[in-house]
Amino acid sequence: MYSLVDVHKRYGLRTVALRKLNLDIRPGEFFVLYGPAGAGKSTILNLLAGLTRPTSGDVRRDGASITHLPPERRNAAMAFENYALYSHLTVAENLAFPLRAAGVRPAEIEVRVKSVAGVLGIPHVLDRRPGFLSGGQRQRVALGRAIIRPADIYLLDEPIGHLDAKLRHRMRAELKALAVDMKATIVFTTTSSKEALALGDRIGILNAGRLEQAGTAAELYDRPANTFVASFVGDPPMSFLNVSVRPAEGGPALVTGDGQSIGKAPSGALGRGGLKAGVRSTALTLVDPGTPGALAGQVEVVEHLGHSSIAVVLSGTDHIQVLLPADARLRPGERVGLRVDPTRLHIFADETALATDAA
Amino acid sequence: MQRKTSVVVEILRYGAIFLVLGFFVFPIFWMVLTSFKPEEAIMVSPPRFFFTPTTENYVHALHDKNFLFYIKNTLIISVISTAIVVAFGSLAAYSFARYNVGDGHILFFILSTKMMPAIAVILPYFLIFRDVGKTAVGKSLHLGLDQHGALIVSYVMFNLPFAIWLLVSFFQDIPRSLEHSARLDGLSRIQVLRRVTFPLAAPGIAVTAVFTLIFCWNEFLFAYILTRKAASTVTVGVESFFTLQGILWGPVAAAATISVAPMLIFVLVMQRYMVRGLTFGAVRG
Amino acid sequence: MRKSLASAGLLALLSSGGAFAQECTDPVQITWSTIAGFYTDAMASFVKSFEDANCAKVTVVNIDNSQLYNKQVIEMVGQTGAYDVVTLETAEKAEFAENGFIRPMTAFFADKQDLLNDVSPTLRAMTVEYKGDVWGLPYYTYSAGMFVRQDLLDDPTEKEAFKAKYGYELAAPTTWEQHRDIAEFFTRKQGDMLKGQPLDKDFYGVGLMAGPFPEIQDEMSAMIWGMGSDWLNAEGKVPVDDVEKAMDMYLRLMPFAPPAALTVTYDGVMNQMKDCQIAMTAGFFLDQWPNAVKTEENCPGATMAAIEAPLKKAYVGGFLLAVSSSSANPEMAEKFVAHIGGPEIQQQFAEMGGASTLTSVLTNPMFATPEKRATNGQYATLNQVFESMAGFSSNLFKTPFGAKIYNTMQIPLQSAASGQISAREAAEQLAADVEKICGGPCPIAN
Amino acid sequence: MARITARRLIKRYGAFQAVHGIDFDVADGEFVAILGPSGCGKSSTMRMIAGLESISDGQILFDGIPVNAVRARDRNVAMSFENYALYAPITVYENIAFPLRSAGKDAASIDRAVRSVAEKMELTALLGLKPGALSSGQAQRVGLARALVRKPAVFLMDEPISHLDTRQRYRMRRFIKSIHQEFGHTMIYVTHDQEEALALADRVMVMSDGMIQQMATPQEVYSRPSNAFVAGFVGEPPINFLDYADADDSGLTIEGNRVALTEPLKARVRLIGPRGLAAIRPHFLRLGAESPVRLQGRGFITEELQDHNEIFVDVGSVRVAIVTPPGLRVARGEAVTISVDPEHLLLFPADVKVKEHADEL
Amino acid sequence: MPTSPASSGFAAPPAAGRAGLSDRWFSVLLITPAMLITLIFAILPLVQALDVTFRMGDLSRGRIGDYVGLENYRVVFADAAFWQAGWVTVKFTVVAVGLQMILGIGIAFLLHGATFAKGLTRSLLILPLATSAAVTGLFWRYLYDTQFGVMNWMLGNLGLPEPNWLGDYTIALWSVVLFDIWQWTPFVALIALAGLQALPKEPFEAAELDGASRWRVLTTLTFPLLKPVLFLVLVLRTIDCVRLYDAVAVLTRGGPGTATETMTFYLYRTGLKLFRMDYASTMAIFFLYVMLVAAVFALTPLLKQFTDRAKEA
Repeated sequence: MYSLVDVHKRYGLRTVALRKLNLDIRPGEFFVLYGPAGAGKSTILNLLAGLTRPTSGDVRRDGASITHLPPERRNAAMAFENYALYSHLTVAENLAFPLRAAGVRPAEIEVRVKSVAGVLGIPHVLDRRPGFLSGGQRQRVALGRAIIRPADIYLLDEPIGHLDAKLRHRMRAELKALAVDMKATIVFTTTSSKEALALGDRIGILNAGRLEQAGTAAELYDRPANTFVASFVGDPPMSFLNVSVRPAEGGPALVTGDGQSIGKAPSGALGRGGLKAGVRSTALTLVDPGTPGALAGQVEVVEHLGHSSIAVVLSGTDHIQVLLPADARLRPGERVGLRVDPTRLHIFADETALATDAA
Repeated sequence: MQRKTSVVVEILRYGAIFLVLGFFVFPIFWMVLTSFKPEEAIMVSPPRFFFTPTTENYVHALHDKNFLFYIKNTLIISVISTAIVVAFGSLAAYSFARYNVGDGHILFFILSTKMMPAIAVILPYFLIFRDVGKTAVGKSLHLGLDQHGALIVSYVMFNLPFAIWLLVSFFQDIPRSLEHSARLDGLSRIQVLRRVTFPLAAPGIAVTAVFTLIFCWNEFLFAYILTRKAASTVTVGVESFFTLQGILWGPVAAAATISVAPMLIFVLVMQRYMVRGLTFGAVRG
Repeated sequence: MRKSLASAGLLALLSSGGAFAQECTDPVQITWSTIAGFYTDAMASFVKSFEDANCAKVTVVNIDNSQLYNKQVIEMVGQTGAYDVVTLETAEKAEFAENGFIRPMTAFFADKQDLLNDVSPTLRAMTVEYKGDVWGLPYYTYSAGMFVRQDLLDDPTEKEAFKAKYGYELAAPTTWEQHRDIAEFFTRKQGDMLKGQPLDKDFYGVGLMAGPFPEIQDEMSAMIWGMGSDWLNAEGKVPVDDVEKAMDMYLRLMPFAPPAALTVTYDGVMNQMKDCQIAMTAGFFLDQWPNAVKTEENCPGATMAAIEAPLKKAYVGGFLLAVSSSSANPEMAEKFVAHIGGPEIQQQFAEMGGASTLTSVLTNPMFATPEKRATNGQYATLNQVFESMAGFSSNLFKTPFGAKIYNTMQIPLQSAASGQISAREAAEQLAADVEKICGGPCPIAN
Repeated sequence: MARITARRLIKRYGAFQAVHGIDFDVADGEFVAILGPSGCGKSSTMRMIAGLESISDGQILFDGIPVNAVRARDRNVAMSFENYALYAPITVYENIAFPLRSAGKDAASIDRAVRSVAEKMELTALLGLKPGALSSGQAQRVGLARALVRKPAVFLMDEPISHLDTRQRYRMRRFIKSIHQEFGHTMIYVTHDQEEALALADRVMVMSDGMIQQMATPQEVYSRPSNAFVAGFVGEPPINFLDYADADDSGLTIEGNRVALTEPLKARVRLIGPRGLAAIRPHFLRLGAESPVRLQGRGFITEELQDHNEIFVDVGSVRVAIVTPPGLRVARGEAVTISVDPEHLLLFPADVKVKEHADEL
Repeated sequence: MPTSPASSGFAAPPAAGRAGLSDRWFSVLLITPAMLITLIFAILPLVQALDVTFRMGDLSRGRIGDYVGLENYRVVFADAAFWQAGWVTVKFTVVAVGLQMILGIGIAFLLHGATFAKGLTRSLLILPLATSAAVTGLFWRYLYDTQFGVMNWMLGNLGLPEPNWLGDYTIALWSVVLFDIWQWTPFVALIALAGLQALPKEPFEAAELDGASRWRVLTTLTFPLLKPVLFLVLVLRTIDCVRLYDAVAVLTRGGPGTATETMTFYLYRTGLKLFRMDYASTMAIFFLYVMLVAAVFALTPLLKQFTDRAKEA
């Protein structure tokens, strides 16, 4: 078990990379760090690897501090986002580097390099130098170099982010299977919601050096702690309606800016204004305009995504994204009605989630 | 970019390049030409372009003046100085580049020694080496006057700032993640330096070596003050061609050609590195 | 020329080296710092014979003439003992003696008066003696006379034209005024006639050493001494008016010298001579004769002559061999001085074309033969110079600041020569500079 | 605004031919996305339209007038670049004002134009900054603002949002779409991301190896791909390819499973021959044997993406992806049957290059 | 089915042990050799030189004498030749560096646009850099010779005036400048060329599409983007020019008169000809002081570049 305890990390005088961060990574789990660029994901990997030290706070392993343990003694393997390939060595030599450093026998090195190259689909480039590889190939070499030796923890910094869609999709599955087989502890960073949800046993959502929420995919998806998490998990992202709580028949109701009611308000929220109601595109159904109980709006943009479409509907002053079947024939400017699944509403005050009765 | 450059512009461009090259190459061409001129074809007006070439100047320089002796000294001193400069400079530059040791202040101090006029310290140097040369350490390291060690130390001192200056940029151009990766693979900092960083910085180190070698090879003042004969270098050796009969232009040209030739060949071989190195990593897109 | 000398050296080496070879397992090491160049190369064989005869090992360090002084001073001040035998210009002797850089050799020469007396007395007074002591032996003299193209002075057409213009006969100049007239007379443009032939390039009346080198003051010494004055008067001050006058005289020559005059020293003037560009020199080092005489090969019809400078005054001096105070082997060094400066070696040296310092050598009839004209043709003139200047001495050689003054003088003089400042300003600046160097009036030894 | 036509357009770099004589038309005000993997010739094509690259052969016409000889600056083309191509030494304000200053507009009208476009692109607060201080999303907006401010006849975009994260991409996509809806520029948008192309464009031009593979509306490209390359490149998750053999009117064999064919597929089989590629979109595959075309396989991995699951099943040597509703899982190595309606089978001639492409990128 | 690559049969990783050398000590260790050399051989002589500035120091009289307070400073500051040498140095530096920058940048642009024989041209341009001023400077003296020099021969053939390059006091300094230009313009040109080639292409394409004039592109893009590298060259060249010695020593020896006597040459003359180490040291210390003050301004931006990059995590 690796832990970051009250870790604060500053670069120079002003740049704060991590703020009082606490995080546990459990043995054998596939932990995904997910957040926008600059959120502090790579800093966490560097701290775990020992490549940088916290400004304050502690890095621990099984309870013992390893803050000052140099990287070469941590038995951590890492794949770097910018590949970090040795341009003066061939692919085979790059892959062999960690094994040579550990003094593995040449015969075994050869076997291992071939095996890893096979898994990653790069056996035909083993003799080339990194300068002659495509971006995708380099990334696979970088990944290969990280997984070629047994390590206590694997730190993978956006290891498949530069692959093309088809390969990324395939590698995602391979990686997951590999992780299951190896029972290895893996920390993986990404900026893609799909990757995070698909891969993570648990996911930590980072924003501006803070851990916004950590939990399983389902926890994050169904019970986002705040609007940041809500908007960041799920593809397409959640839409938000500005709502307030008004008294109505059968209890307080959530009412949008232009007076449309969208459902029951959570208890304890009575009288509060300035709330946000988050709704996923899959929780909305398109109905005829004027259907009672449905939000009225006007289609702004329709995007065709092949199997489905996304329509952006303007209701009052709120933009709402609706996932539609591919054959839905909507045009910009068309008036529509939206029925909201009240059980899948997320209510937030001051950016933080409120417990909803419905949920 | 689509630029329909007219033929006229291209002709003008190459005309200009030709003129530029003429200006920069001609003096060296003239020097080489002079080295093959018989004595009676040198100090004549108007200058002679056509003459029966002779090797007598080379014979004079190499045989009579034993110029190879100076070349040998210069080679020993320059190569060792360069090796030390590159070694010390790389270590220090790496420290500045990666650890920002001294937060710029130590770097400033080292760079500022480049401002020092050599003349100001040449006599103190003379006295230091006179005394050091008498000590046991000085004797074993040949640090005395008219010994190779004294010049080597001086050249190391005077070339370190520039070398560090160059190298810092080179090291900064190497992504940290490469070193990080190697350290995670179990290499210590020193092993990382040896097996990853220095090989990757090879072009930069090569450029630094080229410049240092050129500067050492061409240095005059220290060589002149700190040596007498045994450790004299080519720039001092050329002085033995200034005689009571005047400057022996032909042999001087031959000696100069001989002494410049290794540098020219070296520089031409390294020129691709040099151009890459000359950007100092200071231009960033 | 050079080849013949080299082979002559080789011969000397074989004969003398063979004769004196004896058992010598632990030779005494001495080092001689001297001027780089031709004659020191010729000295190699004499060094060898010395080594064999005395069980010594002599290292010769050749230093460019312009750097010799400071290089030697550094080693003397550092008391490194690196140089056992040093080579000094006339102006430097007083400084080295006064500061204890060199050892007096009075005692050494006590029983070798013959050798001392053989040194031309004029030279001896200026270069060897200081404050009653003997400081070494000169081994080479650069005492000055003048080179002229005798063929031009003798050409009837030119003689006629000259007389028509100046009202007196064209002949070797005996005053600086005449010198100026002749210089003016022979300054011609390309295409003009000289000796009835059209010139294929510009021709100049005189070659001057007005470049950034100390030799400009050697030329001017001839003028200022010719006036009966000196660079320093008895009070140790620069006689500003006299310097101005000499400078003026020099400036009046400048228009008749090639433009290169402002960049050259003696070798440049010799090159001009050999390239058939100039008719004569001003006060000029007679040791350059073997060089000057090559003009006769290069310029059809040319005949060279070495004569005394106008007013029979010109720079006199020689390179003094002296023994460093910090020498570890002073006895061997003294022997070496006596060896190189002695009659045997001087004779051999002269045979190779060196300008010897010994009267016995200079007056040796074997050098007056036509065969020896190319190498020793100036000896007669050199003797005349010594005779004419007998009893002369300059305060410049009697002050311990002589070397520094010598190394500074060129700057105001050359400034004036190049037209940057006037003759008066140059003289005044020189006076100020000298006063600064000496920290007041310069001490003059008697 | 302009209509753009390309006639037998060829681009050569030395001996290498990057674009092989393509023809296309972009209508006035149309939004066309050029989609393809890197090295397919899409950027060369766009740069020839811009005038940044010389045309080796063929013609480009704006409104019917050849522009081959017209300099880039005179084509009234605006472009936004993948790496933004902002002018680093000058402020955001000056960046946006740059084209107007170049055109010699007066200061007052420049100021008006810059402020209005900055307002629209939500850049007003950033006008005083230098490009180095901007985030990637901001920098891209500045690039767009600079292009927009000059009211160009043609608006070109080279991978403008490829460096942004999921949320920002959605936002910028809306932005670009709304710009097009508002101003109606003729827009050409180069991307390797099929989702962007489909979401934004009126028509998508799929390129590969310097040739146009298909140029059609997004729906058309998705549901009726003209060849295996297009089928493989368009769609998320990517389409599944399976080799089939022994095809005749009675059916065909996929990884040992004999499958009966519908009438339209029979026609296709007759055209292609006994061997070929069968392509099935993951969305159409189902776990279980409900549909007529059935395949036997073993589970590999299940990815739970919350709003749906993606299940990978190994069918013979081929790993097949299936999109299922949330909650369905298959264990590793579990034997499963998957099925699909024959109408969702796409048949193509076996095209080896299709697979290679995916590997090399 | 791929098997897990990281399976059995692997050498055990090093056990977690002592913490090892800290970054701080490691970084200090790395600079130690360079620092030792610099401290000993820069500081020691400088301290000696500084000491001499307060003493009477006529070396040819064989001694460094008594302390005289600030007397040497008084003498040096009252010395017209010192200020004259300073003025010559300033003139030389401003003109030489200025022209080298202009010509070098010009040549860089010339070559940048060239498509043919670029490598060869670049190689040839390096030649002057690889030669020493002490040797090639001598040859320039030969080239400059009014009689035997090839320069005036060519000018004469072209019917142009034939200057007395090194003999005319109004020209001599510019002749030295010309030599320095010959030797060092290629340095500027090569760096500027490398800088040009390293510039990103896209902003220039964008400017082309935006219809910017060449001049606007130069002033708003090219030069501002090249500024850091040009500034670096400027600093390097300025340092070298201010310390110019070899070229002067070989070509003119400060002459005619003092027309080309630069600060360092005057230092040389005072220190190694007159052996007034007191005056020479005083001048040198003053010179160094001025240089350091200038360096604070000149080097700070460059250093900031270094340290900023060093701080990037």
